[in-house]
Amino acid sequence: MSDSKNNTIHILPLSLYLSIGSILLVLTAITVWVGVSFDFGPINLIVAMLIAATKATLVALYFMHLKYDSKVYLSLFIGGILFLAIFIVFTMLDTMRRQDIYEIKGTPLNNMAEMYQGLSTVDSISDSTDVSTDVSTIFTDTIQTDTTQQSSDIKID
Amino acid sequence: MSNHSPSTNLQSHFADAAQQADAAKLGMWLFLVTEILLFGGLFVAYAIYRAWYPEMFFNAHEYLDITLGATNTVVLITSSVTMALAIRSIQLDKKKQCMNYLIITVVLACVFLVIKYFEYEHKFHLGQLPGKFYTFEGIEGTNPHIFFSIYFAMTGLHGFHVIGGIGFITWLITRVKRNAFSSAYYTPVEMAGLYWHLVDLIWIFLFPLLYLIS
Amino acid sequence: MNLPNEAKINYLNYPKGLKSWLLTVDHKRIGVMYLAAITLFFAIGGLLALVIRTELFTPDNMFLTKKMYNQMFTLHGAIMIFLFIIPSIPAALGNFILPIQIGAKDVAFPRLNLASWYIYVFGSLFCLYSIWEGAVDTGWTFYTPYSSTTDTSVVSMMLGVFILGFSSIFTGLNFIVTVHKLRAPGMTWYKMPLMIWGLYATAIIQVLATPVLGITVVLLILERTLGMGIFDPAMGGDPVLFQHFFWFYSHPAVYIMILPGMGIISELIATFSHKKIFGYKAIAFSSLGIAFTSFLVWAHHMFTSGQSEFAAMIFSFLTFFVGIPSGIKVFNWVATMYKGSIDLKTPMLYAISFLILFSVGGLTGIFLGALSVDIHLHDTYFIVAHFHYTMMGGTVMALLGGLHYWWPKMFGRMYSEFWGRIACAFIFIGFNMTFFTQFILGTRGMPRRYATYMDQFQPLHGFSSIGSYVLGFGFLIMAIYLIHSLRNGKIASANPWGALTFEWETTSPPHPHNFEHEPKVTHGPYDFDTVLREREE
Amino acid sequence: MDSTSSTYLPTPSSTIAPEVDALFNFILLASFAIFVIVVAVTLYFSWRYRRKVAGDGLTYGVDHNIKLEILWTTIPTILILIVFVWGFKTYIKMNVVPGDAIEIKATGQKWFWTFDYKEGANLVNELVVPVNKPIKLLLSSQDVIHSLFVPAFRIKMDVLPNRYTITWFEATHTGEFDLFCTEFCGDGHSEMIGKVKVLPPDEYAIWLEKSSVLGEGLTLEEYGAELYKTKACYTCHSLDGSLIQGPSFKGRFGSELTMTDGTTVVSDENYLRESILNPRTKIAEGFKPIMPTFQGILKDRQIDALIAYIKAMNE
Repeated sequence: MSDSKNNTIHILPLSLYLSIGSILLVLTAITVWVGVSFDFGPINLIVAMLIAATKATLVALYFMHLKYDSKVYLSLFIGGILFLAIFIVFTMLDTMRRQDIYEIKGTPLNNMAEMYQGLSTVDSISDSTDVSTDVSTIFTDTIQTDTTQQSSDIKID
Repeated sequence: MSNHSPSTNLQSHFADAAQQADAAKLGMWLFLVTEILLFGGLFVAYAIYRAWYPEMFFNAHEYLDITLGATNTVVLITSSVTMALAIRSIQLDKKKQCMNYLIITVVLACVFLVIKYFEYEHKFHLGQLPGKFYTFEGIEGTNPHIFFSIYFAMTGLHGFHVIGGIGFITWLITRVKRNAFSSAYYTPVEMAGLYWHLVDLIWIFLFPLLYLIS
Repeated sequence: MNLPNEAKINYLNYPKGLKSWLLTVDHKRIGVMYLAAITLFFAIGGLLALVIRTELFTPDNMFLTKKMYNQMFTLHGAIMIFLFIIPSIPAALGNFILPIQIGAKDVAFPRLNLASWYIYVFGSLFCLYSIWEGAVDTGWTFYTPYSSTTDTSVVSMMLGVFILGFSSIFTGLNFIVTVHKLRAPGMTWYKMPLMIWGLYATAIIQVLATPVLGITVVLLILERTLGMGIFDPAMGGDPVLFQHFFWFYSHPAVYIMILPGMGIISELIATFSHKKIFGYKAIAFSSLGIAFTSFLVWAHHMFTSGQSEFAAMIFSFLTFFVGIPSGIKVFNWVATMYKGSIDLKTPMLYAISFLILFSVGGLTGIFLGALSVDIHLHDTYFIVAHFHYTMMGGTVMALLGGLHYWWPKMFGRMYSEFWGRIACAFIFIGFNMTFFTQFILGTRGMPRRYATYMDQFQPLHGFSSIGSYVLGFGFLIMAIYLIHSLRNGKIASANPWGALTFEWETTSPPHPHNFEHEPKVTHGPYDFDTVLREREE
Repeated sequence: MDSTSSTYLPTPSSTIAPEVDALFNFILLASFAIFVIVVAVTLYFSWRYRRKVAGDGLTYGVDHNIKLEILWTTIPTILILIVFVWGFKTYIKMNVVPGDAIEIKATGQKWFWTFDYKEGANLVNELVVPVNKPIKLLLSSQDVIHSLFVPAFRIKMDVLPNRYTITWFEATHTGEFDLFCTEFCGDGHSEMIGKVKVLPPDEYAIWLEKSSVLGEGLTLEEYGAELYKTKACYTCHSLDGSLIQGPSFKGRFGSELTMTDGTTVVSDENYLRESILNPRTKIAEGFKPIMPTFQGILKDRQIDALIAYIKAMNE
């Protein structure tokens, strides 16, 4: 039951290839233009991804003949992307939700890597719950109020 | 390392040429799925670290040259078009035309690598290297070396696949010169086309993720 | 190529010479070469296990220093998993059986098949080099930051595992294309033997999961060489992220191990009960069901790793839905035996011990899926017992059953039934002695990977070590009588078990091109009733 | 289910333990029942339908039975949903600390645990807690991933470098309980064993008072001797000249020592202080740099006491 019957050779007109190529170039121009000039914040990422996805589907359907071949190849391609999506989403389930119950669980002890400890230029150390390794200062009031206050209003979802 | 059948068109254990071509295509698509998941690992690392250090990613990405990135995208898309045209011409049995398109594709791929070399050389000079070799101080935000580690991992792996593609297509050019292919049998060219389009597809996603962060 | 047509030639003796073996593209020869290699690595892994069990006889160090003990259990884990159990059924038995069972002359890409064999050999050489250079002591899970800071040769082991990954991908890729494209005319998807469904589902996981192992291993190599820092907390990275990367491959990998075993068990139970398999579609689709849901559950290995409670809840919920298809399969196999005419030959003994041991393995998985109980049991000997019951009680029992079942077909000789049953008894008893005690060790809180332990655990450890000797003795008997049967076992007929699948319609050992005549599909793989009724008329 | 101190589970001695044991026993019963059914039916069939004569005749062709298949799919599904919900409820209880818990900071380090109390007490491989009082452990690691596991309390939590994880327990009766490291962390993984001492409230108060003050009323040598034990120096340094992991204290003070890089040093107070605070700078001949730093763990008075104790070893 091998599905090789509908594999008559599909020769696409030259014009189709060139037009798809030009659309891709135009889309590239658009995505660069949007990326550089506008600043919508997070929406910008979604816009960029949408444009990249349309370019990808164009390449896949026409250049890789997914449109004309049997559906097995299309389902394989979609399956691959689906499993990648599962990998990303489920890992983000963990990394993004660590501070659900305790704020302190989500933030690293000292999130500046060792190689930057000495550099004074970087001032972003103060905002994190930085705890120097000296144990005696471990119970600065920031920690104490943070966790006790935290544990009183527990958000059980 | 894609698979290509020997010069004698039909291998003993296939019923007919169509079945063999179909089998080769299915095998190639499965290989492309493994490539998607191979790069997928890096996309996961990118997504997680961008979610953790968003402002550092923004500050660090400004040191990437968007014009070079955009030209690279244009170069790869045109090489994808010429690759598709090469397949079209072999389907029409125009061996000479197919050879020319393949050569253009290889040339464009080399241009891509050269541009990539300039970008890397600029970063080596500045000290924006992955991991512990990172000595650049200009970037605000936590752990900027992570951005460049992921940048070099993604573009390095992609560059490695471009080099693999160049090798594969040059091998094809030598075979087309010995007119091993005709409109009746052109499976290796088609496989190279699928592989090259995937390499282009991955760059289509890499470019906005690395160069256009806001 | 024309073949000398005297009846005696088969794939073993034609073409002759070492070169013809080393450069063969015949799937049967590649299968036999894989079989030899995995037997060697099983022996090495088994010896390492015996050394570990002997060391654990007494609470403190007997003859191994702590570092050597860590290297021993890491190598035992890595060799058994990457070099033995993952290639064992798909590459050794699968390579031999799959093309014949679907009536094809060979796999879709024979040269890719040979390439995957040489990649396997090259990868295992890398692993042996890494052992010689200073064996890895991080446990087969290679958790960072320990694996990125230890001084043992992690990089060369990682390269070995990276290369072995490709061998697994190419085997899986070959099988999927062969099953799609090279089935004999008339063999629809529901007329295929269930062994093929098992191998097909395994191939899907191999193709989809192994690349992520490749990227994980490459990132660990970069971590060690360039100090890349995405897994190193001192550089702002997160070691739990490595665990996500590692287990995204390694949980589907445990289904790469069990699914082909389930394929074999369906064959054995149906053939030795001489009865149509119960719920053919249920078993076939639960194989695919396991293949896809296995990608959703990996973080149940990380319930205590400080991951978010939300993720733990999601993964615990999904983990239970991976268990259901396995349960359905076991019930279907037991129902197949109803009103059959059961012949308790050695393969069937292994099938029944699979049913018993795999049920224990599967049901103890429920303990580990429940969140609160897993907090107590994680990383204790309960886990060691659980995965040995599923991997050894499941896959190895199925492998041994399959090996005995296809031994006459592969080598044209019958093994000695008497010794086969004795070895099976020793293995079954030794296995339970060794690993059931470890369940109790685990619930009482004995942690995993301990070179020295507290005195209260000594009696159970002692008993478990004695059990491992019995188990080792059972394998020794098997090795002897199987090798003995190669030379002077009885000559096997084409169909010693009266089975109906294609491989029993060709000679044993089969013709170099599998079939003299093109096989035609006249009945389903297990239609014992219709075939027997026709023979009666 | 009362707290069965059964052979296969350590006696439950925390508030959460009976709930975990209850679910454990429920799953044990349910899976044992399923297991017995499967094995009994298999063995019965193998005996009842054994092949009497070679190549027996027709076999009954039943190959599916929808009702049976639905039955053996729904029953396990219901069972596992019960187990999931029960497990998740207890899990949430395990992870949410009651407000009034005593907070103790636990740090895992290559191959020993340190516990720091707010009042300044600092113990190695020993956790002293009052009974019937919730104790919150704030966990972090100095190097690789460890995991704090107290079987009797059914609690386990990985100890991650550069990040806090939290677990809590409330001991229900006094006594001494084992404490293990359950995440592989190298050579000393199997030695990273500690004790949890549960004291009645009054004894705990006295102990806390006594141990928070740094060796009050003891001479330097006596306090050094106590620190030699509580800080687990004995695991690597012997007193009688025998070699364990590090050099023995016997006759160590004042002698000429050659370092790995060939330089020679007189082992005086500064050398001893330096090798306590950052041991990796000067490593004596023939020893590996595996001593962890005690920077931030030992107060100055404790370092002086240890040095005095090592000096005393010379006589």
